[in-house]
Amino acid sequence: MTPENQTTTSIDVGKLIGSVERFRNEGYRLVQIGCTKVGDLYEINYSFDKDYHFENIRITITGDTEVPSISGMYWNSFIYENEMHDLFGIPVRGMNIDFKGTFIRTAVKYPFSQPPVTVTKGDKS
Amino acid sequence: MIPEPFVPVFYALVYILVAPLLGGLIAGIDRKVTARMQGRVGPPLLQPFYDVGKLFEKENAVVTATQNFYVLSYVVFMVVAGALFFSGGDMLLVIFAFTLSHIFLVLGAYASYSPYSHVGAERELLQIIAYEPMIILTAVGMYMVTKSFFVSTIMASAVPIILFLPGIFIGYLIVLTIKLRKSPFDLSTSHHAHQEIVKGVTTDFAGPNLGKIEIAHWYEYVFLLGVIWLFFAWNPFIAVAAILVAYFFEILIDNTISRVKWQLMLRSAWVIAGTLGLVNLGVLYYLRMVVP
Amino acid sequence: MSKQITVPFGPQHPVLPEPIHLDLVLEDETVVDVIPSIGYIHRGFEKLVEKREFTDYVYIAERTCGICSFVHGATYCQGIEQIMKIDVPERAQYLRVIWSEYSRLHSHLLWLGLFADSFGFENLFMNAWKIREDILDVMEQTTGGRVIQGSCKVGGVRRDISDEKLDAMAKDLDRIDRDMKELTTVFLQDSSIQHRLRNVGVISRGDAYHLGAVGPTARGSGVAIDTRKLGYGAYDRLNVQVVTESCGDCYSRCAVRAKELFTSTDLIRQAVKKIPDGPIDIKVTGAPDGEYFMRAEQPRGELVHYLKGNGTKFLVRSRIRTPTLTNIPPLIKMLQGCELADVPVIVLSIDPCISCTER
Amino acid sequence: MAFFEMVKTALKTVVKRPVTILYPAQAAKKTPISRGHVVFDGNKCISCSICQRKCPSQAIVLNKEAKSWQINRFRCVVCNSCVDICPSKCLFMDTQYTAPAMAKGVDTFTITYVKPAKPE
Amino acid sequence: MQILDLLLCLILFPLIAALFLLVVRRDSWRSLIVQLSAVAIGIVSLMLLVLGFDKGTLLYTVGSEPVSQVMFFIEMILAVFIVCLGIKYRKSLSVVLILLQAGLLVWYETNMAGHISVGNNLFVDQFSIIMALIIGIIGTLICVYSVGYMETYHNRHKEIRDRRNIFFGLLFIFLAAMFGLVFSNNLLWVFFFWEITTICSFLLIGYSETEEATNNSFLALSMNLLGGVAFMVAIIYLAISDPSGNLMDLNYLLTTGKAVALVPAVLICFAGITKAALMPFSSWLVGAMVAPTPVSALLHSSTMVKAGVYIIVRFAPVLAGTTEGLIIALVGATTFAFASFMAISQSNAKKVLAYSTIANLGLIVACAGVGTYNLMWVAILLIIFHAIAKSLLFLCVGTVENRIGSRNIEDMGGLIVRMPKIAIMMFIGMAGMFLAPFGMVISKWAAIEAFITAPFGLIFIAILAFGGSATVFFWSKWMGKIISVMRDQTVIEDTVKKEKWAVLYILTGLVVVVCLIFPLISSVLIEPFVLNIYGQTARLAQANLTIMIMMLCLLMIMPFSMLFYGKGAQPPVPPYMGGRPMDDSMHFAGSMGVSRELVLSNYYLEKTFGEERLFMIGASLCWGLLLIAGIMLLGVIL
Amino acid sequence: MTYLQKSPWIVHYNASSCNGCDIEILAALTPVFDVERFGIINTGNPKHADILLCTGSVNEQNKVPLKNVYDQMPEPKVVVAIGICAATGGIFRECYNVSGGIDKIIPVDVWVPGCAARPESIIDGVVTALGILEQKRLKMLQKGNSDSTKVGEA
Repeated sequence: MTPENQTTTSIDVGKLIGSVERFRNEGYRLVQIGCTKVGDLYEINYSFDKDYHFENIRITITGDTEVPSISGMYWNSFIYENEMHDLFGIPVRGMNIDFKGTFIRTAVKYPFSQPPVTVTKGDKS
Repeated sequence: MIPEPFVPVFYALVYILVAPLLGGLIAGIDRKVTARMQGRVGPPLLQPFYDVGKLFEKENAVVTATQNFYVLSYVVFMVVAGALFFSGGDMLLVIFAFTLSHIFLVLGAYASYSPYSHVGAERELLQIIAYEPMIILTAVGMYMVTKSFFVSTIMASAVPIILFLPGIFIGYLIVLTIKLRKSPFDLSTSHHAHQEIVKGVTTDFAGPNLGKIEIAHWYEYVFLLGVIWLFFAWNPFIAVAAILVAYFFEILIDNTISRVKWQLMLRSAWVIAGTLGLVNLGVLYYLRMVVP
Repeated sequence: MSKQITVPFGPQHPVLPEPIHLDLVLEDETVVDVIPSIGYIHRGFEKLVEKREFTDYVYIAERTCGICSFVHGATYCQGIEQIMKIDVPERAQYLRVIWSEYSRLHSHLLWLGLFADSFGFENLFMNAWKIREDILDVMEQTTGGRVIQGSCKVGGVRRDISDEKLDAMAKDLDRIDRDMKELTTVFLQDSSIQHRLRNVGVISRGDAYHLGAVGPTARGSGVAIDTRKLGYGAYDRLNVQVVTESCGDCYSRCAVRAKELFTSTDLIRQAVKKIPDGPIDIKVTGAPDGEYFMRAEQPRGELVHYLKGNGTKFLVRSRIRTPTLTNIPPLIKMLQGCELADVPVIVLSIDPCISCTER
Repeated sequence: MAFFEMVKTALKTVVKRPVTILYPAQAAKKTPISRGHVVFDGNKCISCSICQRKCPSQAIVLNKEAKSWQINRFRCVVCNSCVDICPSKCLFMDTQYTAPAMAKGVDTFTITYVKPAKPE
Repeated sequence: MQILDLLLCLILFPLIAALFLLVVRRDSWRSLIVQLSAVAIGIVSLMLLVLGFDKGTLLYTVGSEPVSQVMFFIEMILAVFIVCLGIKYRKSLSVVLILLQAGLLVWYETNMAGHISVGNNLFVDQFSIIMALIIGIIGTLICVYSVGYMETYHNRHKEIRDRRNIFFGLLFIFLAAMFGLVFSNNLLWVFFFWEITTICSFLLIGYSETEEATNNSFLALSMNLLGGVAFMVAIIYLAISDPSGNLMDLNYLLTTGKAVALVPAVLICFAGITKAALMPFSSWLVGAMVAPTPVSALLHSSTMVKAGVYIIVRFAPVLAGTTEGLIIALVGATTFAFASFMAISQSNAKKVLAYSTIANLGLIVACAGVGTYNLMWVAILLIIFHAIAKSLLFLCVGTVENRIGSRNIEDMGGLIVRMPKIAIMMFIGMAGMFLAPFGMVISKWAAIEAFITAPFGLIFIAILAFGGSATVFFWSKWMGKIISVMRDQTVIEDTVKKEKWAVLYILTGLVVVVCLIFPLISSVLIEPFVLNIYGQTARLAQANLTIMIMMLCLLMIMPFSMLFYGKGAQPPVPPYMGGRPMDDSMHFAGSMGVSRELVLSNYYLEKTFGEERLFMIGASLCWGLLLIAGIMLLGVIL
Repeated sequence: MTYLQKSPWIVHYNASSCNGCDIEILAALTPVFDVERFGIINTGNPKHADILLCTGSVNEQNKVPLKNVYDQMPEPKVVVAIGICAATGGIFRECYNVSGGIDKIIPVDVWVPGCAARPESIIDGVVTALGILEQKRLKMLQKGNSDSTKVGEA
């Protein structure tokens, strides 16, 4: 099995739109937007692909930083951005379709911004 | 044996009593054959009776109490239509009573003010307008051959009607598919899980009301197959065989065609069946009227 | 008052075994507006990585979805193996391919059946599922499970298939091929089906690509994305044929899947021919430290498992981006202006798997 | 384009025997390695509780003091993990699936393993 | 009392009432006058029935010269009036047509009228009696209803000038003209009354004085004037053919040979087609729906448009068996089918009623055009049943409109909860229009049985079958709308006035009763009339009648089953909403966390049954047919 | 044996299951298992159904629809929980969005274990449910009778 060549470029939030625009112009498709909580910071990965060429850009932000939506370039990004908002509580600005927190309704608010949940639910029998 | 004026009444009574049994049995055979076509064992032969028995054991949950009235009217007028037919009444009157009963079913669906029933009702109406002209043309065709709209006269006719009305017969089979609620025309409701609009017209009927609808269907089956009989009335054996073949054909169609959309249904029933019927009648008309 | 009808489509609706939720606004039978909503199956198990050792998480990854269970397990394992630089034995890689392709057969047959049902062709549904049982039998005979196989683990596979069994499987495929041929002919040829599928839910090549369509949804529009071409597992040693269709309608998507059935059986035959002898797993020591985006081709398209470890037994993050999630935006585009009767057909044409999507 | 592509198949199926397995009159489909339910052999269990730790759905509770081994079959995902991991091979997978029940319960087994006396 | 006195009374009494109404401005007086005159006219029409039903055709001589002079004078004044209005509103077409018509009239008066004198200016037969009953009972009921309606109307529409004195005056003048029209034996008189109805209709359509109303009124005027011109040409043709003027005697014209009557028959039928708003002239009737609803009920469904078909039915024996007749019948049949189809795409209740009216008028003309004895019988049946059911529906819609402020069918959802009594009346009215065993279906049935033996009947049966099924569609979906049970509604029909209720009750009763006693009506009025003309007549088979009456009784018993279900039943459950909960205010949990309102509307299938497209097709077909008829006519004349 | 037991119609609701049990329910309808032998029809409409087959661990958003579907079924009705997720939440028990078992929302009559539950197992479960269905019917009849006598007295 040959491992895939994956590059990840870290950039500043301010440069996000510009970088995404470049990908869009070069004809990349948006593979995913994913968020990871590392310590107190959040890493957001924007993954793009063109002809099996996989590119990542990453922004690292604090939980209350507002992230601009890339739905201007990629119409389908709303699905990831809403998810990011509902699971991590990251505010996203200017989504084309904004579910306003009803995309995924969870019992715990912003579950992925919480520390590991320790309560064990289910029957005790 | 029976005094002359009571013969029609006798036939009507026989229909009222026997038709549900026969209809249920037909439905049972239908399900069995369908299952075999799908490589399954299928339900017991008497399953439709179990189903209806079950439905009457259930709670009568209604969205509005007026549903009861519409469903009852549906059954009653379906019985009236069938009884009129089998007692030898006027075909056109039978057709009007038949339409009346269906309108009640549609109204029952409308009454519940639910999206799925509503869409089902609209589609049922589309089906009604699709099949009605063809059924009227069938009656007209019968008239042109036998010079009577009365089922009793048509029944007694020694003429092999089918030979004069092949186009009408095929057209009738097309609309029969609509009426038997079989694919490709099972738009408004169907027996199995209906993928587009849940159960369409019957979505919001439950328990005994649904059971009544089912019984009305049985009455309807017998009536509709009775019309096939008329085409072959001169020979009862051929008539029975024709009904069996036609019904098997309907089951086969049901199993080998996808559901169509309403536009195509309307087109099939109006353009294809209508043209078949009209051309047939036109030729007949020409032969009878113009060439004496 | 406008002549509109609001139809609450789902969460409970007979067309799909899964809860999907659409608000349809109709004018007559034409859909003028469709507003989707998801979240009925969101369990949030990605967060369980914080509590399960990375070797045990595979049991959860497998249960992401009951249809493509094996692919999820395998993708997860491969991702971990990439981070940890584990060299998985050849035989295990081939076995993973074989099971993946059986999964694809099972998934596509299941889909063909459901799809047939969505346009009211019950007999075809029954037939497709009848053939699918043969595939499931093979699955059960080789892994012990019908739908949740559980035969993948980090570092290899948990079960071997004997060579005799492999030969028997390959031989059996001929019969299955024949049955599938009969089945797919109906899908591809029957005019009543064409009436329901042609020019329904059309999405252009450009839209499909830019809206992020993957898998058969993209390939139906002529976008030749097939992650198997990346050559993960043993795919780099097999000849993977990418099936594409150009129309971008439901028929094309159906055709892609119907034809992929045969590429799958072909791949299985190739793998059976090439599979080497040897061990099926390797002992895993240590813990993953690093991250990787593992991409694999699920029956529904490109699947991405993002895994990030920090050197402990517990991963920091597992994120599963499933093909259905990324196929939802194209779906929304497809549904605009269709007819009510087409809604189930179009929704099913992307082969939605909501439980994957929402995790 | 063709009409009635399905007719041939449908008619063929009518005359053929149905493929249905008449369960429960006929036996269920099963293979020798089908995962049905976990069987516990109390005679072999060395109370190491690895199975409990490795169970992904925490269906197994082993109590060393009470010498009991409990499995909640309504939690067990029959993943075979415990069977694979068991060092004393006291667990194995039966092919018969757990029967439906009207109440959820826990199956408790006693551990009867006696540590063999050290040969001295 | 002599029958002649009754006739004169029927013509003159409304005229006198009209004069009073024009002057009186107090509501209570007006109401009183309207109600008293209604009762009086009703009684006199019934007396006419009692005295005249068994007399066959009676001819009466009334001093012709002075009356004719007066009529000519009035017509000239009206022409000047129209010309003025036409210039004021810049409607050149109307001006041209009225000038043309007036010119023809003047030319006729100066060149021919001198040696023409018709002895028997008035006549009465069973058909006239039927028409008189429709005018005298249904027409006056509508007038009574109008009093209350117009009061509410003006309360709701403050912007419209209150000219109720003129309104009621016109209504009664119109009644007088209608009576005159059905009793006149002198074609010139018929023409005079014909013109009066046209102008009444014109003025009443324009009542609200809005731009739309004015435009539509002129549209109606132009089209009717076109018919008037044709009528005038027919008169002149007759005058030229027989300078003695014997042919002006309608009864004489109809009973003498076809040869001479055919040309005027076709011309007058053309006039009838314009008046009955058949295609291609249907647009004026649809446009006329801007008028206050009682006007639509009175003029544009139950009486005035019936004048158009009345005259065609009169000429049916002349048309029977001719190609021209067949063409006119085809125009009617085409109109029936296309108007029925177009009604499917309409959501405006009055437009649906308008199209349904056009369709049924088309059907009547189809029957009359083919003109065999049994079709004549059917045509008259249709006239009766349609007048009753349709006026009931119009009045119901009017009442509903005044309560809910909309005439859109989509706003009538849940009417059964909000206005239960009106909803049930509408239900019965609609059932009367398309369900067995009510009147219209009886007629359609009879039509099928009659067409089947008629020449080229197959074409008409096919059109009837397809058009008829469209009728089922648009009526049922409307019916479904009003009977759907919505939960959050309150009853709002308490404010409806007593006299309005009375009118509605009577009309509802009539729908049912006329259906029950129609065998009687048929045997007393229609069959003798048809027998008199053709020497044979049609009737439904006795067995069928029994069954139909049984069905009707069954239908009336069925609602009592509701009582049985009422007690001990569980409370209703919410409808199936795909697993989403719905609250009592008809809102359900929608996407994006919003609460969405459940909205249901009917199908209108605009793409298939769209008004514009179908009108284009239907109108071109009918123009084509009329053109052929015109060419054939020229052939006959030359 | 009443009609109720000969004609149990089912409705299936997926309350956040992984699909495994759901496709096995569907598989039970297909030729190899063919539950229509027992008169079972998948109605897809709670108003027509007698048995609710429920799968999945019930997440936050599914509680209301599940309850709604259950409420819309006319009496007598039974609930069969399919799969271990439906019983206890199974492997997802600890997830933040999972309620853990159908019985947290609606009363359950029969539990069918398995991950995924096999079609045979589902058939067994439905057959078990039939007995309960009959009991419930009798109970309903008794209640109905007592209700009607009350009405009579009043």
